[in-house]
Amino acid sequence: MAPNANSIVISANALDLTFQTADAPVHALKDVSLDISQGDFVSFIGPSGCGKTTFLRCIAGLETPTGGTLTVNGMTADEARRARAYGYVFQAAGLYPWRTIAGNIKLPLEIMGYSRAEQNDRVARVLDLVELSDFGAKFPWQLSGGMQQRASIARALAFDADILLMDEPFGALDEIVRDHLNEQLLALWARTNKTIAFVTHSIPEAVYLSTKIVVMSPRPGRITDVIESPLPKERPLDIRDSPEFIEIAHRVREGLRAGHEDD
Amino acid sequence: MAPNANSIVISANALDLTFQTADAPVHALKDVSLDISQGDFVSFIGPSGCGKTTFLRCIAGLETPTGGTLTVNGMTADEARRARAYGYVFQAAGLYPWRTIAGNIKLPLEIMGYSRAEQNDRVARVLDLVELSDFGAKFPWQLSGGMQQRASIARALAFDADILLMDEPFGALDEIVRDHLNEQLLALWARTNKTIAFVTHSIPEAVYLSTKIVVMSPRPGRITDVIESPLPKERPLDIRDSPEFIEIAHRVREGLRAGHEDD
Amino acid sequence: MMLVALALLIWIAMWVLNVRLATGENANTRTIGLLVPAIFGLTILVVWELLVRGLAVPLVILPAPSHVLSTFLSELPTLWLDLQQTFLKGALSGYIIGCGAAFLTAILVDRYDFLKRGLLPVGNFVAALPIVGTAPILVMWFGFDWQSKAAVVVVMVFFPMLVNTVAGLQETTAMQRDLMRTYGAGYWPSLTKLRLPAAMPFIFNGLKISTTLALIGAIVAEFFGSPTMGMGFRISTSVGQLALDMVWAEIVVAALAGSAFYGVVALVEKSVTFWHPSQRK
Amino acid sequence: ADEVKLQLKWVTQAQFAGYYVAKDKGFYDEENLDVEVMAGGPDIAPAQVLAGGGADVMLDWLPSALSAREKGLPLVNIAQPFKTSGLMLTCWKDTGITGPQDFKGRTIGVWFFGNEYPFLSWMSQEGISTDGGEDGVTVLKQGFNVDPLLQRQADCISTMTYNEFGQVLDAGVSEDELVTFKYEDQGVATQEDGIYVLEDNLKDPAFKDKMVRFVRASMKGWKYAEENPDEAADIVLENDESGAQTEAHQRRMMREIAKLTAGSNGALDEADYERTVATLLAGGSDPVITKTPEGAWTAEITDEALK
Amino acid sequence: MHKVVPVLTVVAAMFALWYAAVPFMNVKETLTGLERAGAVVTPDNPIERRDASSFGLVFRNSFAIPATYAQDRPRLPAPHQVAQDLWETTALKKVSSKRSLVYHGWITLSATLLGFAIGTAAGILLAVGIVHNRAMDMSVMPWAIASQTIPILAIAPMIIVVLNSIGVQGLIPKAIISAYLSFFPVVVGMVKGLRAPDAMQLDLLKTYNASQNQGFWKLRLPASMPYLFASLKIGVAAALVGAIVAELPAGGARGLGGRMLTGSYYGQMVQIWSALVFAAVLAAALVLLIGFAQKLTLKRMDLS
Ligand SMILES: Nc1ncnc2c1ncn2[C@@H]1O[C@H](COP(=O)(O)OP(=O)(O)OP(=O)(O)O)[C@@H](O)[C@H]1O
Ligand SMILES: Nc1ncnc2c1ncn2[C@@H]1O[C@H](COP(=O)(O)OP(=O)(O)OP(=O)(O)O)[C@@H](O)[C@H]1O
Ligand SMILES: Cc1ncc(C[n+]2csc(CCO)c2C)c(N)n1
Ligand SMILES: [Mg+2]
Ligand SMILES: [Mg+2]
Repeated sequence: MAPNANSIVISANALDLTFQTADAPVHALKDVSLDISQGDFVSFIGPSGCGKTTFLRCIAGLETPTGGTLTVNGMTADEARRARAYGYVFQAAGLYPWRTIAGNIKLPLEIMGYSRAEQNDRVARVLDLVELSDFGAKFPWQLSGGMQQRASIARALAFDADILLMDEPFGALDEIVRDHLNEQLLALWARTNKTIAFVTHSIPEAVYLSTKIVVMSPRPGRITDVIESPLPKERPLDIRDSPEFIEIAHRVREGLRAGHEDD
Repeated sequence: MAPNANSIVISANALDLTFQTADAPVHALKDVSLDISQGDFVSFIGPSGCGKTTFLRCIAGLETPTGGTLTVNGMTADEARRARAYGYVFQAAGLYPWRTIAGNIKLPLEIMGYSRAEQNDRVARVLDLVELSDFGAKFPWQLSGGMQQRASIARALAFDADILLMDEPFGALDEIVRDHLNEQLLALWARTNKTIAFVTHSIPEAVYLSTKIVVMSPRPGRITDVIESPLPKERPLDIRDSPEFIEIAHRVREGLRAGHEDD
Repeated sequence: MMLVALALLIWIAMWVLNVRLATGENANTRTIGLLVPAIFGLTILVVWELLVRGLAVPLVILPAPSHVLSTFLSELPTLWLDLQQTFLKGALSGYIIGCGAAFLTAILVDRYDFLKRGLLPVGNFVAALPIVGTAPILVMWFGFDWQSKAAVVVVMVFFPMLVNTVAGLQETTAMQRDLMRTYGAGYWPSLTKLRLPAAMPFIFNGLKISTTLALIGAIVAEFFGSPTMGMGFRISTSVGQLALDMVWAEIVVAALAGSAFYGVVALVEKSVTFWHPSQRK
Repeated sequence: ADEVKLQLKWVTQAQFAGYYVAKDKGFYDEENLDVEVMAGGPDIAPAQVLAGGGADVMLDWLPSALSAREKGLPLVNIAQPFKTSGLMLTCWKDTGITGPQDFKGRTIGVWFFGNEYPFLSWMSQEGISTDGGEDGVTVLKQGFNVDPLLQRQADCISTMTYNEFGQVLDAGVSEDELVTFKYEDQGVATQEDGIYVLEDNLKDPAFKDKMVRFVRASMKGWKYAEENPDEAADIVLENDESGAQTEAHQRRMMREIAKLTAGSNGALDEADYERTVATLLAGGSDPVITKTPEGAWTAEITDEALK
Repeated sequence: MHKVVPVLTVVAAMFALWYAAVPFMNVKETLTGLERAGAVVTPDNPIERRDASSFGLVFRNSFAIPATYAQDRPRLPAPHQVAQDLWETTALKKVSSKRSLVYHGWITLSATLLGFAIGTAAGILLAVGIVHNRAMDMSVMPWAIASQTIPILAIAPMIIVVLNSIGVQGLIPKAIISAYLSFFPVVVGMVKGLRAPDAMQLDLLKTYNASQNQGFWKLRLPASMPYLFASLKIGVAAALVGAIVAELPAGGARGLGGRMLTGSYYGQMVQIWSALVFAAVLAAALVLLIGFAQKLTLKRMDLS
């Protein structure tokens, strides 16, 4: 499956998801339609509880929609999951405490049957990428929250998946580290031409990173706006002071505010 | 102790704190000197692990400095704690799961021996303040993360302490809700003339809220910059687009970056 | 009466000393951690000795610790023989079989939800069968030698171990499991790489509980029939012979062996579950 | 009335009928005694209860009492209502055992808890080791019942004529399938179920007087029980708190017990006593007692009681 | 349904296994009995049969299978034999009769309840002491563990004798032994529970300058409730075992322990089994009851 530009990788059509709970059912996603092309960097933004995580989990085949259709790489989401089509970075680092950092990154490689040598190779490479080379032998609790989060990103990058699903990966980090990792992520994306779906609460982050910003709104969770970014692929940090940037950020903020008004 | 403007409420002088741990000791605070006056709104900002929480805990008398002097309301921090001089909002909501929201807010009032009627009165008032009036009878797990955080703020406001110590109270909230709570906090502060020490990771938040921004830097934790804000006390949300605001934010960012360079 | 008063005095003095040690500055060191319980134990022994002497308690009711000690030392070969019979043959083999079987069953039970919902309630019921009733039955089935003791131990440790292991295997968080699913990991990889490691603290909880159960079970089962050796045999016959010093010497052996067994398992636990917050400190 | 607490050696059964009858028939009342009969059990050592002050009088077998005396608990036999021993070994005939010489290499069930002394001294008399192996017997600590024999886990087990032997027969075994060795016949019988008190107490005339009345009334109870076995068994049944005893079993037990008490008026037969002491002393490498006991029995009480 | 079907299936499977095992367990005695009655069995020699495997015997003497289910002294009674005995000793006997299991169950239960109450109270007090006093924590805990390695059956008679000698008899000694077994799980659970509040919850109270008392009632105690109830469930089962153990030394005394003892004394296997089943039912009922109390308490606590 050679990635050719503009081929559609993820396609959601009138997706619906209702959680059955003890009391009232929760309508988490309603009529969500969205196409994501090869090489896209799509950010999802919206108030707490609007269904961002739920949508990402649907794509990952971790949640089964109750209506609509969803294809990933032309397969159902579940088939794509079994075909190991994506790497997933959770909202919290979720490292296994009984494994070292290197061991945690090795985990998917072991499961996917990489050779021992290849495993070590890749671990070294991604550790370097997230600047944790000195910490491979440490255990998760010996690292600060930010370092743990970086390790979990490394874990998702260690194997070759064309799709990267990231759920607020930088939520727990301070602004400087966050800026730094944003830059790194952009560089990686440019280099590998991966397709990235990225959930965030931060408007500047969404605008800075994405080719496409999806604004969502709760109760029931739905897409209220999809903003295509005119920003160039090459993005220095100070692009954030440019009028285009501020303009897009403004539009996102307005979209968000509209969603909040509903309450 | 009638609060008169500009009287110094919290005064730290060459504060030092070293944690003794199993392996190497951690030098969490080094030579920290800072005066906070009555009615100040002081923000602490700095990379993860630079000692913000530790400093706040020293003020609260929850941690004992290993060097230097610290007075709160003219007493030692511990005496101030016993005199119930402050309300403290922790980094996580930390509500007691076996108490309702109202019950949680009542907790300090019970301990401090307020009358039953007074308790109910105050609970109603602060619930209203954080817009949770309808949720008093609910249990913590029935509320979203943001609502829980507001409840914990209400708990700290329920009794009359002149000082409010807040450790990243809005960390888990999305931007819109956060903006809203920022406005509310400012209004409360203006109305009550409390002294507030506030930890945050967000530069705009720090600039928007504070009369004084303290930039810290790690290993060992120390103050690298103290920025007095020239912004007026009255602050609409769009003050954030003003040049003064952007100027201060820039200075804070530079200070932060300098701290990071050390690593 | 003098001795009784002295006992009281020593009790108070030792307690004050312990409070000093426990709240003093070196309270967290290993030495103090061992010293304090040791002093406490020693105090109990001294007070016991003084009370027995002071109140002239008949030997056949309660022997003095010094008396027990001298019997302990002079009867070491017998005690060692009994320990081998009861602990090494009966308790240990039953412990290994019982915990092993429970572990394997737990993995089955964990795999098939139907079994879990069916077996656990029934298991709880069976676990409530008092040993006093099961021991005579098992002695009848498995004979007088250590095999029946091992059987009693198996029955005693099986369900605590099963329940703990099953609980442990479910201890993973939703996110940890989801991570495995994102890798398309099948049953075995997620068992060996996620659920078993995560279950270890619980498994060791079961193993620790089972240590004391195993020893008690083996000893008690000997009351219901045994060859002419074993700790339970010695205890019950010595009571009949009014050799209370021997009874207490065996009890000391039981307490030592039981605590050592517990301690060894706790040590292994420490090295296996070093990552768990309760072990980190 | 004067209080007397009697500690039995075993659970309530016709083995102790005399005491229950004496209480039920008012013989103790007649002597102005208020007797509490306390049932025993597998792990209660009556001597311990006595030493602890929980009882005034107890029942025991002579070897066990002598051994306790040597351990420093001065027990004194004041009466011996059982003349004959009811202890025996019961073996399967088809094992080929015909006499003690065939015990070598066999597995034999023995009661411990103070009941093992007669067996041990018998074996040492026969020169048979009790540590197992080819030339010795393998001893099992026999539990509570006769199953080890029925299920052939043992070739022989200990039985009492009045109880376990009956249970073996009840299980459908006929007497000609069995070989039995009564200790009485083997010349190693010991005095069972004697009445014992603490030596110190006997120095108190009031206590002595109480004991005289107790023994007198108890013997009256025994003789009544011998003559009215069925009534005695029913009285025992009424006193059984476990509700596990059956009428048939207790009536048969009472008849067998009557044979053992028959020869006794309550006084200890000195010759019997000396013979027992001799066997116990001759216990080979591991004698039950090491020196001839002094003052382990007294005739004072029975002399007075039987006047 | 969701819950009942699997349980019933497992129970059914257990009974099937049980029934299937009966012939093998009982075949030897059954054959001996039949031989005495004149039947021809192979092999015809009890000693050979002793050394033969049960499987072979059952297959070679299949005619004897029905008889294995109707033994008077079975090695393994058939379920219906136990059920019948249970029925006779519960439903068909007056509850005040000494032959009624309900009567004996009540005797044991009363000691259990008293012992459980004592054990729980002692356990909670000890736990409170351990949590609030470092010296107690360090001194007592290792010995509490060691105390549980002492075989209770060995010291039960001594406790009874010692208490007897100071004039305490009847319910109390049993209750004390029962308490000895039940206090340990309560201590362990309660210490864990009272320490469950995390540093932040404790710090919160510190910021209010709450007293130790307030900290106990408003934080530690409520936080410990789930732990307490979990260990109460273990403790009550242990208390029942303790009460039964305590009935043994007293011999053929009343109570379920007495039933089991006299049952084995007279080879009445069926009687042991029905007492066992009755005890397990009692334990299950007690655990259920505590679960019920737990629900109530947690509900009540919510209203605080
Ligand atoms: N397993 C579940 N069962 C029931 N309701 C659920 C479940 N998971 C999510 N929900 C509900 O679905 C809605 C969407 O949740 P989701 O986690 O997707 O929100 P989100 O946009 O990721 O929010 P946040 O920004 O807080 O992470 C919420 O109302 C949530 O309460
Ligand atoms: N109890 C403790 N024992 C040992 N070290 C500690 C302890 N508490 C904090 N530290 C260390 O002290 C330093 C300062 O920690 P502190 O929690 O004050 O950081 P912070 O600025 O609040 O960070 P964050 O933004 O992540 O909350 C860190 O290096 C931390 O590891
Ligand atoms: C452990 C144990 N000890 C003794 C007996 C047998 N027994 C019952 S009564 C009695 C005579 C005592 O006066 C004897 C020896 C037993 N069945 N179990
Ligand atoms: Mg989410
Ligand atoms: Mg902090």
